[in-house]
Amino acid sequence: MTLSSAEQHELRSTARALLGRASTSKRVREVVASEAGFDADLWKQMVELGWTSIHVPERLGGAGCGYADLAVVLHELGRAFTPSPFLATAVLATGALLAADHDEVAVPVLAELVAGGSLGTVAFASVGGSYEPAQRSVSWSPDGTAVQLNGAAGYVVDAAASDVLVVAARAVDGTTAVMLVDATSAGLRVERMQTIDLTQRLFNVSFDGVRVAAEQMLTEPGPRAEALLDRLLTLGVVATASDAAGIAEQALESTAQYARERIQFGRPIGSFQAVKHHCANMAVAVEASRATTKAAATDLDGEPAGWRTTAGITASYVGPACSEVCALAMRVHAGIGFTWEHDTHMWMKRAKLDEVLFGRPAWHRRRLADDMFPVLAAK
Amino acid sequence: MTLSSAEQHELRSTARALLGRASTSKRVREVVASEAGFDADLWKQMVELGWTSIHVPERLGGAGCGYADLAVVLHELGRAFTPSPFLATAVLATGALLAADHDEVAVPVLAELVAGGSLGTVAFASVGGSYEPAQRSVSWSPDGTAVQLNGAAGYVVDAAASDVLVVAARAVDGTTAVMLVDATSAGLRVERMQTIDLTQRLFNVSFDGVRVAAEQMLTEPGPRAEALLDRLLTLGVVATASDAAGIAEQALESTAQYARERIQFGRPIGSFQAVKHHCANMAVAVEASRATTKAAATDLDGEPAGWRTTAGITASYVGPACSEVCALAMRVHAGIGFTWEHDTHMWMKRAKLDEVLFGRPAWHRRRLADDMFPVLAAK
Amino acid sequence: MLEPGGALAELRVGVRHWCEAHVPPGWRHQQRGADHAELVEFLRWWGGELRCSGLFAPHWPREWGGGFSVEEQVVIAEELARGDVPRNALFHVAVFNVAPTLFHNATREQRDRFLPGIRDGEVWCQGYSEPDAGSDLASLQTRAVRDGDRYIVNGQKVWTSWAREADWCMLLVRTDPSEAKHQGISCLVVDMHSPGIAVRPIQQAWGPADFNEVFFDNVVIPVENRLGPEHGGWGVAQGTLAAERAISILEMTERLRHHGIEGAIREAVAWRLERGEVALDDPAVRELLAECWAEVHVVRNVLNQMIDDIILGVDVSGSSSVIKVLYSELLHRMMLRITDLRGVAGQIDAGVLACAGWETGFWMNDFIHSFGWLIGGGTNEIQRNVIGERMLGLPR
Amino acid sequence: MLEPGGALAELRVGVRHWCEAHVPPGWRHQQRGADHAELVEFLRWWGGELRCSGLFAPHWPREWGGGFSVEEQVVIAEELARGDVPRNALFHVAVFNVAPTLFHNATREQRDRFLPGIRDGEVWCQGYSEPDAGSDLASLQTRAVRDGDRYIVNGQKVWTSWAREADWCMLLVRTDPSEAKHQGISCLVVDMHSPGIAVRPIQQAWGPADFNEVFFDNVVIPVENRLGPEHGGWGVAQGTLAAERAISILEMTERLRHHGIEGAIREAVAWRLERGEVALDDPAVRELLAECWAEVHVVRNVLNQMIDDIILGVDVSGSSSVIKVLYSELLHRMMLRITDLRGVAGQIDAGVLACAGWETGFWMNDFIHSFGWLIGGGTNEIQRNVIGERMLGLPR
Repeated sequence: MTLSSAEQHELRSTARALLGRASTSKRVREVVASEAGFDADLWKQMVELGWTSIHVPERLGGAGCGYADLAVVLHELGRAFTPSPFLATAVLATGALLAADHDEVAVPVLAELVAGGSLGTVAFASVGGSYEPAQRSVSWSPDGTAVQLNGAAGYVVDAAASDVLVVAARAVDGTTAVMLVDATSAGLRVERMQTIDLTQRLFNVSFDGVRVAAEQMLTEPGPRAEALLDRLLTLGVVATASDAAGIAEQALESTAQYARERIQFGRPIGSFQAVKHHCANMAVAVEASRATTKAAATDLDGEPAGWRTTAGITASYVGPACSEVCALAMRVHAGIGFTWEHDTHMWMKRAKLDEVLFGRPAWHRRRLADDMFPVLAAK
Repeated sequence: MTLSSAEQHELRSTARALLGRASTSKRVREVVASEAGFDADLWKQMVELGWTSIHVPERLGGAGCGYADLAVVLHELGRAFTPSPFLATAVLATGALLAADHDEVAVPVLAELVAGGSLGTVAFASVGGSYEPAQRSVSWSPDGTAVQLNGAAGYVVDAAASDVLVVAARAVDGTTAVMLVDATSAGLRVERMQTIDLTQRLFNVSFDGVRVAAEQMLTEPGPRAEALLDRLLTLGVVATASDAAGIAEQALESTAQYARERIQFGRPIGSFQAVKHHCANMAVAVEASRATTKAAATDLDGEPAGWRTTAGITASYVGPACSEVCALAMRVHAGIGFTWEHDTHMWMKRAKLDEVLFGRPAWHRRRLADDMFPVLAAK
Repeated sequence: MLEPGGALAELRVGVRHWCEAHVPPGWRHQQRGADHAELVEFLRWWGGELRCSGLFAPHWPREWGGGFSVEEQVVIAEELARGDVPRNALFHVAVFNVAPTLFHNATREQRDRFLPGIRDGEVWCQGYSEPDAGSDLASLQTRAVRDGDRYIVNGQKVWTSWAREADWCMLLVRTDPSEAKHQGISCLVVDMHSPGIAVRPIQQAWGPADFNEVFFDNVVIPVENRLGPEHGGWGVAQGTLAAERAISILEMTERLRHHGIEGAIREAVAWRLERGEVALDDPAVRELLAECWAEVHVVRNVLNQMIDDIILGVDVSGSSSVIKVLYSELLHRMMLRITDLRGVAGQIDAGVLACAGWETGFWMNDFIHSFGWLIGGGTNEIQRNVIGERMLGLPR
Repeated sequence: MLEPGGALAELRVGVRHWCEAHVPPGWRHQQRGADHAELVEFLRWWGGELRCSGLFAPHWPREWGGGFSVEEQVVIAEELARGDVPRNALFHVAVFNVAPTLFHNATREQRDRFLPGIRDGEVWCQGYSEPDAGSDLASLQTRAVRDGDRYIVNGQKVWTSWAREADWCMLLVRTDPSEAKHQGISCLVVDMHSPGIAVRPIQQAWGPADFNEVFFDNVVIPVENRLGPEHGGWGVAQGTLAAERAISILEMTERLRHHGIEGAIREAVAWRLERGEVALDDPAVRELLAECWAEVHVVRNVLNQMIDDIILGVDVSGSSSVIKVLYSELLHRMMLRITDLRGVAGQIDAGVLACAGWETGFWMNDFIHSFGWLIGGGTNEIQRNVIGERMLGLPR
């Protein structure tokens, strides 16, 4: 049961109030300079508020709501550009375990993640950042009753903080497997990839003969594993889009406020049509991004058949639109927005990472074309 | 010897004055509805003023100036959106004959064209509008001492009015030939392709066993013929770009004037920043288009080595930029610009045809990439 | 005759079957290049077909033959677009602009007088813009002088669609020139057959001549033809409601999807690029078309949001400007990009098709036509002012 | 030491050889990630190299060690860009902004006092913008009160490049608050070592901290340090001339060509798209990069036109805003598009390289840096006003 719109409204208000206190610009700047890279106290509160289990079925200890509700939280985290393990743990790792066929491996770990006892992430991009199956750069091969992992995955969100990793790997014959790997496994190494965006941390995770018990597989290797990864990619796209829409909404509000207050030539700059139209263009993009991420998150609670299309539409539009909102914010803020002290660049950098973390918009458009054109051309 | 800038200025003034009288909006609308599609009296005056021979060497009866000077005329013809055989006869056909290796065929015809005794054109696009050698859709084959032409060429400018056609054809083995063909030849048929732009006429020219004497070849078949066609394509690109720059310049001036005079909300609309910035963006595009077409026309008077690059740079930028100028003119003129009576749509339609007549900007970019990237990547 | 109140899925099937049975196959082909008289005849016939179906004015109240809920209207709009119906262009003003004004601002007598005619196929036009009152509509100068129980009207209107065919005109006039400009305006219903009215067609940049100038020379209008209070016409004229506007744009967006971008994708199998490549196989073309296809869905998402809000009773008037800018700029950009993709082949005159939307497959013409949407109904520049001032609270 | 007046071709070869001999190989690599102190040290050293070459200030008059014609300056700019020299950033204000002002608006004594220092490596900064006077520069409030043969200055400046390193500051102050805002301004030269000056660095969005706030607390400036007439500083501040600005943008445009777009083309041989394709082999990527490459030539064509006009003595002041908008928007769009092409790999921090231009190959950072050009030197919005009003005669 997804939340009613009144309940969603309450969730949003709670989140905005908490993050308004605990994720101020000053605090974010402190946190990103810390070793952990996120605020453990805030994370604890998020867990206690039940944010990590919104979309987890009641039988598994969750609230039994949907991704449409989870997206409310993601949107608010974007607004406050909060550094947190939410994307890696609550969306990706939890999403992988929820989609797993093998409950015996998934459920205990899920319980830990939901309860805040451990953190997780998913390693499914190639070292070059591609999500195409053929590019996967972690290999798996049988090793007695276990499997062995070799190679590396790139751009893994919050890998250093994670206790468990869901890893996608490819056999010599091309068969894909998805398995749960303990972060402390021998041969597993995690290396920071320093991003321009300071609020999200990415890592290269390498596997040097890492042994994983065969029962750690989340599903049968092959098409079901690929389907699971496809689902995860869509989750990643929709989550980063929600985050970006939150950033853009906040950028719009701050920019409109600045335009109402900043005086030049004896008038508020927002009375100049050039500035007014920049703000109006931001508002159009924000409305469209909000509506699209909401629709996408709602799709995630529906039939899986349309998920790839959902990912394609969302990724094609939302990322570029929200980045453009941030660019207009920068233009309107002019000098002050070009300083490190102001948050404009923080918005911009996070929005740009959101835009490409789960694949370039251009690539998603090509995927969309591959999926849809044969169908549409035949109509 | 190209003209001095004072001489160019005089040529420009003369042209603007003549076309200001003889190529008014009203007159253009009459002429395009006539059977001929151009104003024979005006054409006669253009010939008498020597415009058709500006770039023809003195030994061939011309003024011995350059394409940089010819471009001044093309720019003015664009400003006045004059329907005239200038592009087909003075640029394309004359350009082909000037580039011919075989003077004995070229010179007498050239004299006729320059003197206004006959009109000419070049048929070198495929029926689909491609200028790629492999797509050429006119074939030639030996037929005794003559050659025989079969197939068709598309998008031939002013073919119906032309007395002679320069035709590009491809042999079975791929060898290209370029030859002069009499428009009255048996088996040659000319069919109008109605364009949206009313001021320029295009035709499909088909060849059904048309016999052409072997000495009508303008150059040896093969690489020299291809080089000649490459040159013609560049001529076409630069000529249409000059025309478009003229249209855009005129659109800018008319739009700025309208913005100064049209009152809404008690003020000239040009005082509103949205309109002012539309006009400023037009001005930037016009300056850049003017500078680029001038540079391109000057290149045509220099070494042939750089012509393909000149075509690529010019086609990539000028057409889209000038079309965008016309689109902004339409926005600023709003309602009145959306009527058939106003000239805005005439500018727009001619600029759009200019943009693609000698190849899409996107195709020129690909050619540019093919030519330049191997060189640049190796630097 | 389709009726409201059943299951949505049945309504969908019903509309789909109706379209299959009634949309003349090949109408796009037949109407291409039609002249004005042929166009009008076709649209009159098509309006009649719609009137017999219950789909002519689904958003009207039940008592007037409508009564379809917003959800049902969405289904109808989707299926009409999918079924490739001709646009109900000749009656659009009457059904979507005049009738809502009558429902909200007319007396019971006025409704009883005018609505049956609309239902029976009378054509209406709208006399709003003037040569010197375009973006600044409130500065209109057409004058109505009160003379007992009648007004005497003098002045000129412009961009009046279908004025030559119209039986009636909903006219904005200045009744009190001494008042501030929004205050002295009244809204009158004019019998277009009255003496003193002259109509001159204006041909549009993209071809058709359904626009007109309308001249009023001492035209007499009875006072009972005034909608709303005297000098209170400005509020009356804002009559078209957000719901009708949203459904209207929704139908256009669905048309853009089925016959615009998906049409392009179908056609691009046959388009060749310069090197002989099939256009639809080219990576750059694929990116472009997929992006356009995605963006149509984005517009649709915004519409869905608006419709959800309408159903919940949330005020969506702010979103009207947003959707207008979003839809029109997408339409425009899409038409431009596909025109450009077609190269010189796209510059050949394929014959104007005036009774479709902006998805005639004659991209260059659709591109020029699309300026109408950037400009009409308040230029996008004005819409951006509205968004800045009303939604974002920026100072004037 | 390169000298003016010879054959252009020889000058070209001379500059080329000089670059080959003096540009430290690998400087881009070594300076990447350098801190502020390292950056300043490197720029001081590099300025010294340029000073020994005759290429430090080629546009100055012959008597001051310049004397290169405009044509020669073009050749020098082209070859410096081609030779991949570090930007002479630390001395740019002194050489390109202050010195021209001194040549045109200073007395002989002032020139003799200040120019030798510039020639010998003194650093200057420019105190123009204030927190409340950005786009509206003429509303500046920093106050200078005349006290006999000195001014007492109080106020605050912002966005002052290199203020911490500067020996001198060319400062705009308000000397007559009763006058209309453009009228009461004077231009003073301030010794940055004077008591009462405090400097606080501002870190820029893209990393470096060469901007500063400068606070003036009863700073004493002798009247002889005033450039131009009292209250006549507004005209003095417009000192940078079209020719210097054109040459300056020309050098940046050539850098953008050699190291920006052509750098991208060289690198794209090694970039892979998601499916493993070599980026440079992909049609969509090829179109994009070729378009950017063509547009750099377009900017260069406009510059050539400006330079031809300058040589002919035509007034090109109108073109300054055009070239600023054209260059900055192209730069910005190019950086954005190549950043986007790089995908998530482009989001990895490659280390700021502050002594190059906008062509460091760290596209995301160059993209953020490029906003500086959209905003600085008069935002593009202000430039568009200037174009509209001064070139096109549109009303204010």
